Amino acid sequence: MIRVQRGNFDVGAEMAAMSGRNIGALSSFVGLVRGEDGDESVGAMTLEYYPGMTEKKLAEIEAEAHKRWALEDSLVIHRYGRLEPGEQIVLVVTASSHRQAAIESCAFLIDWLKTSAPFWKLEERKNGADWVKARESDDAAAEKWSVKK
Amino acid sequence: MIRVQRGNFDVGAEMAAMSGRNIGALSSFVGLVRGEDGDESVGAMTLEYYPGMTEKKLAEIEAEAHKRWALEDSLVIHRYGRLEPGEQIVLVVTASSHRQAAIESCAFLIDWLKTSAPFWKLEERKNGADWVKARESDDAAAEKWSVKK
Amino acid sequence: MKLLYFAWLKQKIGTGEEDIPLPDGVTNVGALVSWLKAQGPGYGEALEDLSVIRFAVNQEFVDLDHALAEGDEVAIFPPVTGG
Amino acid sequence: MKLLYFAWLKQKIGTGEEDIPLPDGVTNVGALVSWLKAQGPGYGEALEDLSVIRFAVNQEFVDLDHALAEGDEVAIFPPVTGG
Repeated sequence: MIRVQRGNFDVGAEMAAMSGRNIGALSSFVGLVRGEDGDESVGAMTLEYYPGMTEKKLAEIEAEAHKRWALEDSLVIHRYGRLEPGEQIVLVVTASSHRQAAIESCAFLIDWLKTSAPFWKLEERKNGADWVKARESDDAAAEKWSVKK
Repeated sequence: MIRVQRGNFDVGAEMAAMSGRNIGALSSFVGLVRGEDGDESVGAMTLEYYPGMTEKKLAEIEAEAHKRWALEDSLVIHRYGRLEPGEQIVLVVTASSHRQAAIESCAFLIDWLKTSAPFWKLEERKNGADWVKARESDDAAAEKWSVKK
Repeated sequence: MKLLYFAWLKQKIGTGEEDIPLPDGVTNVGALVSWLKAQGPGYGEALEDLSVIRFAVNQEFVDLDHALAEGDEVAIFPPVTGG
Repeated sequence: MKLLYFAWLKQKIGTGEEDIPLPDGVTNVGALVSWLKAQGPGYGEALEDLSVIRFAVNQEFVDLDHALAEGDEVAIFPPVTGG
């Protein structure tokens, strides 16, 4: 399931709601707004998205994960809008009978989300707000899975 | 932190309790008792452990994870005793500034726990209860991290 | 057609969304960009460096030579940065 | 010394823990196993196939040639299966 939402999410409740006939392994990843980047302190960030296309692309990558791994269930929640340091941004949960499928598909989804999901980030720093540029190290993480961006 | 306990755990509460100066990534893994193994239905399992040595070995592998990755915090909870299908067995949570460290250390810890932690499993099946034998595919998963068993 | 702008493109152009008829002679995304650049200084500035701009038509990533039709939803944005 | 048995070894031997003085002439784990096998049919059956048995002394994995001393905690168990 895919959700793009303004509000926060409850990780424990979402993991408990995963359903499947024979779940032996649940992997999750939560991304949070950091308060520091290297030595520099950073403030809130604002996430902009493309309503319609963002959900569509998220659903496509979730379907791809189900094609690659034997998953019982999966969930992606991504927030948008202004988020303060410490706030939750994104949640991925994958459920499978076996741990490798759960672990690998969770890593696959979060690598894609962190690099290729249609979001744009405005970071507030000491000298003002700046739109974050796409990073090459993140591209490399996505390429490891051979996913078309 | 390491806990070997009889009772259940609350994944959401444990993840929320992770503390760190600059957590940007939280990875978790929950292992549950499966109700089926291939085509065969399985019943409860009983986990036996070695009080003292089990905690010591878990603490050693947690320390090894902190040596290999820049982690802000980590948690391993492992239950013992008789557990029914659907019940939670084990929880790993890792917290880091960056997602690769959180994801990789979580996979490292769970691969080790599932193969090399001092636990013994008694599985209840149709024809009685049997002690589970160590599996070679699990050994391969641990070897990938080059950890001495 | 519907035009959508995101992130700093939206800020420079001054709007996130506009509806226009498909301009005469505009047959693909590249031609639309050339046409837009002449619509005002904000457009010119926003669309100056195409190496940092990506396009989607009807919610699929496309290149500059992608053909356009009346009724298309065209989105113009920086490379996505993920969440 | 304290002896601990786990899993099916505990079931076959019939106890999970016993305290015994270090037997005369027993200087290492292998010698202890030979001595234990003579203590009754449960021990003999449990310790028959050493390829499926592991040892820990004072909570560290050891081999059969590991030296023993009075006061050691010796644990005998099947290969661990993890959680």
